[in-house]
Amino acid sequence: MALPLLDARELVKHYGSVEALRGASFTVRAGEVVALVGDNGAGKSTLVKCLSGVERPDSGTISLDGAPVVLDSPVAARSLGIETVYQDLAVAPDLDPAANLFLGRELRRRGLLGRLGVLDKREMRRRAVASFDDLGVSLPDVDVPIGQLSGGQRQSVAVARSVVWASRVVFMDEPTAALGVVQRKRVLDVIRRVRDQGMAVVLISHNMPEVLAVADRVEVLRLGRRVARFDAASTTVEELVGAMTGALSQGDS
Amino acid sequence: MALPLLDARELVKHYGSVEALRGASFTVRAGEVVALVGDNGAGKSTLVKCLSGVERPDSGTISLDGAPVVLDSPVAARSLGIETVYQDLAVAPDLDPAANLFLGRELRRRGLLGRLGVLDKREMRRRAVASFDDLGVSLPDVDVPIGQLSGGQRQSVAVARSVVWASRVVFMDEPTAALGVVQRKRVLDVIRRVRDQGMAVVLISHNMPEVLAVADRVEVLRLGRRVARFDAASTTVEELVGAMTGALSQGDS
Amino acid sequence: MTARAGLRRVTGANTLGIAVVLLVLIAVFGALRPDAVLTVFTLQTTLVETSVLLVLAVGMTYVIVTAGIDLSVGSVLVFSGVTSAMTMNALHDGNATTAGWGVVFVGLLVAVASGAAWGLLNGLLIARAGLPPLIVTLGSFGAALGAGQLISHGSNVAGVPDVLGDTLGTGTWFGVPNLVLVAAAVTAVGALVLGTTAFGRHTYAIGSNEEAARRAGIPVTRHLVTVYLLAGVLAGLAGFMALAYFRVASITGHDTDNLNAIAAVVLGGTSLFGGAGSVVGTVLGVFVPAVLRKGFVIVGVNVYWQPIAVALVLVAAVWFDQSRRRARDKR
Amino acid sequence: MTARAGLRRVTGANTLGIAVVLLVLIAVFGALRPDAVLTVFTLQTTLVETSVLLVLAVGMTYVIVTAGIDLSVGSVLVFSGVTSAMTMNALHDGNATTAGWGVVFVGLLVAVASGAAWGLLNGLLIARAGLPPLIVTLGSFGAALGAGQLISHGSNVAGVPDVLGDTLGTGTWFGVPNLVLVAAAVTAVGALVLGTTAFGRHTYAIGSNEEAARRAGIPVTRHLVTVYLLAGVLAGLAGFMALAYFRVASITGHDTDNLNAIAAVVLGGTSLFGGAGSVVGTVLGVFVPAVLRKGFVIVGVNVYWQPIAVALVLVAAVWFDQSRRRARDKR
Amino acid sequence: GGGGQIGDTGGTGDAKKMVLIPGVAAEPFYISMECGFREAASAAGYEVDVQAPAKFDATLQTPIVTGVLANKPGAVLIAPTDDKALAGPMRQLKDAGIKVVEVDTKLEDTSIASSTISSDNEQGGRLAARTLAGLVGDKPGSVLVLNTKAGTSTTDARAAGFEEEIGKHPNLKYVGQQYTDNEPDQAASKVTATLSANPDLIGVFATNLNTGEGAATGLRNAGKTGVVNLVGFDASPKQVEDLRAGAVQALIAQDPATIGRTGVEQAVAALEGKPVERDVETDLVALTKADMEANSKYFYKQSC
Ligand SMILES: Nc1ncnc2c1ncn2[C@@H]1O[C@H](COP(=O)(O)OP(=O)(O)OP(=O)(O)O)[C@@H](O)[C@H]1O
Ligand SMILES: Nc1ncnc2c1ncn2[C@@H]1O[C@H](COP(=O)(O)OP(=O)(O)OP(=O)(O)O)[C@@H](O)[C@H]1O
Ligand SMILES: [Mg+2]
Ligand SMILES: [Mg+2]
Repeated sequence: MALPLLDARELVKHYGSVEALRGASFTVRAGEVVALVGDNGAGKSTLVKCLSGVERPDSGTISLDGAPVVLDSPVAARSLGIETVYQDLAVAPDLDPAANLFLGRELRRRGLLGRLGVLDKREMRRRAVASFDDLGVSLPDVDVPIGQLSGGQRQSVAVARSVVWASRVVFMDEPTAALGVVQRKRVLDVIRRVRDQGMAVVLISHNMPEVLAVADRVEVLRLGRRVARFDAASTTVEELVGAMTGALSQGDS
Repeated sequence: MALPLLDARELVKHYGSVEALRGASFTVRAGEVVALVGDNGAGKSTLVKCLSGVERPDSGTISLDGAPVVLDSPVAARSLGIETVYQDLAVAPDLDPAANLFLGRELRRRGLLGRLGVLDKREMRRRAVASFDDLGVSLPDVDVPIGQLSGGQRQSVAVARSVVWASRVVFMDEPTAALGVVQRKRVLDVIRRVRDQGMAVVLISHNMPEVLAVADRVEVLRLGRRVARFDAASTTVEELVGAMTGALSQGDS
Repeated sequence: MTARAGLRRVTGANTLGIAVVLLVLIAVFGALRPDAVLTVFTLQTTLVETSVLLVLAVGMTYVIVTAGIDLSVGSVLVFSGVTSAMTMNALHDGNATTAGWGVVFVGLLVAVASGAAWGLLNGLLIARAGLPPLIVTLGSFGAALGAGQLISHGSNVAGVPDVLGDTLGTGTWFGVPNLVLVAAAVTAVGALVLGTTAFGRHTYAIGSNEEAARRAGIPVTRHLVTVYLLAGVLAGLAGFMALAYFRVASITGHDTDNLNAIAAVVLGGTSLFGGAGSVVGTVLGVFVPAVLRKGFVIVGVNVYWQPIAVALVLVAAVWFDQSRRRARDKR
Repeated sequence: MTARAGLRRVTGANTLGIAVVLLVLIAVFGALRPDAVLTVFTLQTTLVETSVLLVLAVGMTYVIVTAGIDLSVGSVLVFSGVTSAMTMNALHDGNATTAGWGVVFVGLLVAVASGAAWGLLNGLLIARAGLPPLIVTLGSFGAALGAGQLISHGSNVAGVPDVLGDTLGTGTWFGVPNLVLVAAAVTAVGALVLGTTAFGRHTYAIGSNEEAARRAGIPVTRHLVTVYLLAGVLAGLAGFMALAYFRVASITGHDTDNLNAIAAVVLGGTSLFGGAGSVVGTVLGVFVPAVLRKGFVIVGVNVYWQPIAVALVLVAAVWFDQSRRRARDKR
Repeated sequence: GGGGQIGDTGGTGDAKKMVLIPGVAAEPFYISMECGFREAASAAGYEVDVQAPAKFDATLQTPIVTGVLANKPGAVLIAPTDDKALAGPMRQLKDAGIKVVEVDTKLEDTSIASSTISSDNEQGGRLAARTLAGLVGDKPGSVLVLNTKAGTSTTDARAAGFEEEIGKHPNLKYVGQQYTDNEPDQAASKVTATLSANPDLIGVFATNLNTGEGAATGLRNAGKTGVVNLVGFDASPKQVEDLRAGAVQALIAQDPATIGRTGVEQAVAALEGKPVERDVETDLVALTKADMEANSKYFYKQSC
C-alpha cells in the first residue's frame, strides 16, 4: 500500500466549552478517494478546517509525505497543494462567478499593465465559463454577483474553484448537497478524474450510495474521533450507518 | 380527487434581466406530499418564495381553497397557515436555537410581565429541546448562537421551526440536504406525520430515491415552467430525470 | 440555565473586560489623588455629567443592535431643548424663570414630542423608504440643528423655570442627583426591555439577519421605525435634561454627541454590524471615557496630552477586552 | 462583456442616479443665477474647494469597501500639516516663507510620512490586533489631533513657502487649478486601481466576505494594513494640499472632515457593509453637497435654512437614486 | 425627605493654587492669556494649572469646572463658554470658597464672580465696521460677515456690533452673515460664492481666526487679495504675518495677556481680602498695516 500523503494524528479542537475534535485521526493516500462520513456534528467540517489551515488544532500532529507540517493559514495549506470546498462555500457574494473562481489567484494582463496588477478580466471570464460548462452548470448571466445565484449554482462555482487549482489534495465538504441530478453526476465524474491524475480526494457526504459509488475507502468520525475504517468495495450502507451511530464499533481505529 | 388547497397559475418573476419563473403553475392538495423537482436554477426556490410571501410575482394568480389570495408578505402567508423551510435557512445567526425556533412567535410569561412582553425563556428552551430530540438532533450546547452550529444542526433547527408552527401548508426547500442519515430519516417521518394530520407538504429535493419514497405526487419545473406531473407510485427515477433535463416532455402541463 | 448564563442573557455580550478596565482606572486615579477622586462630590458630578450622554447612548444601543446608526441625536437634543424652552417662555409671558410645574410639564411634553417627531422621520425614511441610516440621520443631523437655529434665531434660549433647574437640574435625593436617577431609570428600563422582552429579541433578530426576521413574521419595518422613534424620544428627553441642568437651551456644543454615544456603545461590546450588544456594556462604555477625562483634569495632566491619553486608554481597553474573550474561547 | 457592463465594472455600483441629481442641481442653480453660477470662476473655485476632501474621500472609499471605517482622517490631515510646516520652518531658520523647492519637497515627504505612520498604526491595530475600526480610528482621531497640538503648542503653524502656495496652492495650468489636477490624478489612479487591478479585487473580496477572502489565500491582514495605510497617506497628502491652499497649518476646523468624507462615499453608492462601491460614485458624492452649499449662498438662501435645505436635497438624492435602481431591477 | 442639591459636601483644598479655565484649548488668544496668567500667578507665589475644553462648549467645560473644584484651589480664572449654562458649576466653585474671576467672557449672573476682566466683543465688532469703512473710503460695495457657528456668544456679539455699525455707512451694502462651522474651507467657499453672487464685494469681516484664514484663502484664490478689504479678529502670529503681507487689511486685537495678568491681580486681591475691582475693561485696538508695528504689544503669542 502506498505511503500516506496526508496523515493527521490525535487532533483535538475546542470551541469554548464544546469539544469538536477529541483526538481525531485521518489518513489519505495519493490517487485515492477517501470518504469521510459521520453524523451531524461529528466534527467532519472541523477536521477539514484543521487540515486546510483555517483552524489550528489545540493538539495533535499533521504530516504531509511523512514530514510534519504546520498548517497555520489557508495560504500555507494552499502552497502545499491542498484545495478545499467548504461546507459554507466561502465565496464573496458581491463578486461574480469568474471573480470568485479566480479569487486570490487572479490572472493579470501581459506586459507592463500586468505587472501593475491589472486584471485580465476577459480571459478569466472565458476560462470560468469553460469550467462551469465542464460541470454542467448553466448560469443565466455570468456577470451577476454570486449572491444572486441559486443554491446549486453557487455550490458549483465553489466546486469548480477547488478542482481548477488542486495539485495534491482536494477536500470536498458536502460538495453535492445542493446539486441537481446531472450536476451531481458530473461532480462525481470530476472526482474520479482528479483521483486518476494522482491526487488525493477527500469527500464528505451524507449520501451513502454516492459514497460507496465513488470512494475507495471510507473513514467514519463519531463524536470527534475516528471510530472505523472500511474498504468501500467490501462494505454496505448498513455497516456505515452502524459505525456512524455507534451501533457497530471497531474501537478507536 | 380533493380540491386544490393551494393553486398557483402562470407565475412570472423577473430578477433584473433574469427570468426565474416564466409562467410556472403549481398545485397542492390537503393531505398530500408533493415533491417539486427540477435542475439547479429551474426556479424552485423562487416559486417557493412567491408562495410564501417573500417575493411578489410579476404576474400570475395564487388561490387558496379556490379563492384568490395576495401573499404580499411572509406575515400574510403565515397567517394563512403557510410555513416554509428556506433553502438559505433564514435564521438569525447571533441567536440561540430556541430563540430561532420561536422567532416572531415568542412565548411570554404569564400575567403582567407577559403583557409587558417579557419572554418565558425557560419554557421556550424546554420546548425547543423537545423538538430537537424529536428530529434526532443533538446539540452540544443549547445556549450557543446558531451561527456556531454545524451545517446539519442548523438545518435541523430550521426544519423544526416549520413543523412546529405549520397548520395548512409546509414548504420545505431542500430540508435534508445537510442532514445525516438518521436525521434525514426522521425528517421524512415527520413529513409523513404532518401529511397524515391533513396538511399539505411541498418537498423540494435533488435526491430522487428520497422523493419517490415520501412523495405522493411529483411536479417538475424546468426553466421556470412546470413541464410534467407524475404520480409517485407509478414513476421512476429515469422518468423524473428525463423530465427535468428536457429529454422527456409532457408539454406545458 | 446556569446563573452565569442567566447573567450573560441580561448583560448580552460579555462586558467584564471593560468593567475591569473601569475599575482599574478608578483605582489608579484614586491612588494618585485619593483626597480629590474618591469623594462624594466627584462621584456626584461625574454621574451627573454623564447622565445626558447615557440617555442618548441607551437609544443608540438599540439602533446599533439593529445594525443601524443614528447621527442625529445631538441635533435632536438641541432642537428639543430649544422648542421646549421657547414653549415654556411663551406660556409664561416670554420668560419662564418663575413658572410653575404646569409649564414645566408642558415643556417636557414638547421636548419629548420634538424628539419623537425627528425619530419618526428618521425611522420612516430608513425603514419604509429603505434609505441608508447614515445618510438619513446625517440629513436630520443638519436639518434638526438648522431648524433649532431657525426658530431660536441663532441664539441660545434662556428663561428655564427655576423649579425645573433646582429639582431635576441640580437637586438630589438622599445624595443621589435627580438627573442621575432619571438616567438610571431610563437605563434600567432600556436594559430590561432589550434583554428580556419580545421587543428586545426582535431587535437582536433584525440586526442579526433582517431578511430572516422578516420571513419569521417580525414586523421589521414597524420595529425599525419604533427603534428610531425610541432613539428620538430619548434624545428629546436628553434635551430636556440638559435644559434642566444648564438652565439654557444651547444651540452649540452638541455636534459630537453622536460620535460620543456611538463610541460608548461600541466600546461596550456592541458590534456596528448588529445582532449583539447590551445596555450594560453601553453604561460601561459611557463611563470609561468620562472617568478618564475627569481623572486627567483632577490629576492635572497637560491639556494637549489628555486626548492622546484618552485615545491610548480607549484602544488599550478594547484590546484587553478582546484578548480576554479570545482567551476564554480557547479554554 | 457589453460596453455597458464594462462601464459598470469601472464605476462599480450604478451611480447614474446621483449623477442625474448633480446635473439637475447645476441646472437649477444655473437657471436661477446664470450670471453667477455658470462661470469659469465658480467652476474653478468649486473644484479647488473640494480638492482636499476628494483626496480624503478616495482613501475612505477603499476603507469602506473593506467594511471598515476611518474617523481619523481629519486629525491626520492636521497632524501632517503641522509636522510638514514645522519641518519646513526648521529647515529654513524658523520661517520657510522664502524657502525653495528642496525644502518644499522635504515638507511633502514629511506630510506623507506622517500620514503613513498614522495609517499604519490604524491598520496594525485593526488588522493584526483585530480591534473594531471605529474605536481604533476614533482613538487616532483624538490622538493625532492631540499630538498635532502638542508639537505646535496649540497654535496654527505659519511660514509656508511662497513657492508652494503660489504653485500648488493657487497656480493653474491651462486654466485648471493645480490643486484640482493633483486631486484628479489621485482620483483617477484610485478609481483605476480599485476597478481594474488585483489589489482592488481583493479589497472588494475582503469587504464582501472577509473569511472567504482569507480562505482564498488573499493576505487579508496585510491588505487591510495597506488600505488603512493608503487612507493615511492620502490624508497626509491632503494635509500638504491644505497647507499649500491655506498657507497655514490649521489645528482646528477639521473635526467634521471624517463625516464629510464618509457621507460622500455613502452618497456615492458605497455600502457601509462593504463589498460594493466605486471611486466614481465618491466623486459625485463629494460634489453634490459642495454644489449645494455653494449654490445656496449664491442664490441667497437664508443662512438658517441652508443646512435644512442641504439635508433635504441629500436625502432626496439618495431616495431618487434608490428608486431608480429598484425600477431597473423590476424591468 | 431626601431632597438636596449637588455639592452639599465639603472638603479641604490648596489655597496656594490658581487654575485658569480658558474657553477652548489651542487658540493663540487663550494661549497669550495663559502666558500672562502663568507669569503673574507664579510671580505672586501661586502654583498654577490650566485646564481647557477641546471646544468652546459648555458641555465640555462643565466637567472641567467640577473636576477642578474637586481639587479645591484658592482661585479659578475662567472664561465661561455660556453666560447661563456655566452659572451652576461656577456657583459651586464660589460656594466651596473658591474665588472666581471671569476672564474674556462673563456670566449673565453677576453675583458669582469677584471680578470680571474682559473686552467688549460687541464693541470689537463696531470697531471692525469703522475700520472697514475707513479702509474703503467712500467707494460703494457689498460687505459680508463670516461668522463661526450660530449660538457662539463671542462671535455672535462681534457680528452684531458690526452689523449695527455698518448700517451707518450708506455706501456699504451689508449682504448678511454666513456661518462656517468654524471651518476654514467652508469660510473660503462662502467667500468665493459670495463673490460670484456679488461681484461688487468690497469688504469682509471675519469674526475669528479660522474664518479669517479661510476668507484670506478664498480671496487669494479669487485673485481679490487687497481688492476686497478683509478685517479679521484677534492678532495671532499668522494673522499678523498676513497683515504684514497684505492678505489681511486690518485686525481687531484684544489684549489677552493683560486680561490674564489682571485676572491674577484681582484674584490675589480677593484671596487676601483686599479691595477688588468688580469690572475691568481691557483695550481693543484696530491694527492696520500702517500702524501695526507701533502696536506690536498687542500681537498674540504662540507659546510662552
Ligand atoms: N465556530 C464554532 N464555535 C463553536 N462551536 C462550533 C464551531 N464550529 C463547530 N462547532 C461545534 O463543533 C461540533 C462539530 O461541528 P462540525 O461542523 O465539525 O460538524 P460536522 O461533522 O461537519 O457536521 P455536519 O454534518 O452537520 O456538517 C458541533 O457540535 C458544532 O456545534
Ligand atoms: N435575488 C436574485 N437575483 C437575481 N437572480 C436570481 C435571484 N434569485 C434567483 N435568481 C436566478 O433565478 C434562477 C432561479 O433560481 P432558483 O433559486 O429559484 O433556482 P432553484 O430551482 O431553486 O435552484 P437550486 O436547485 O440550485 O436551488 C437562477 O438562475 C438564479 O440565478
Ligand atoms: Mg459539516
Ligand atoms: Mg433552490
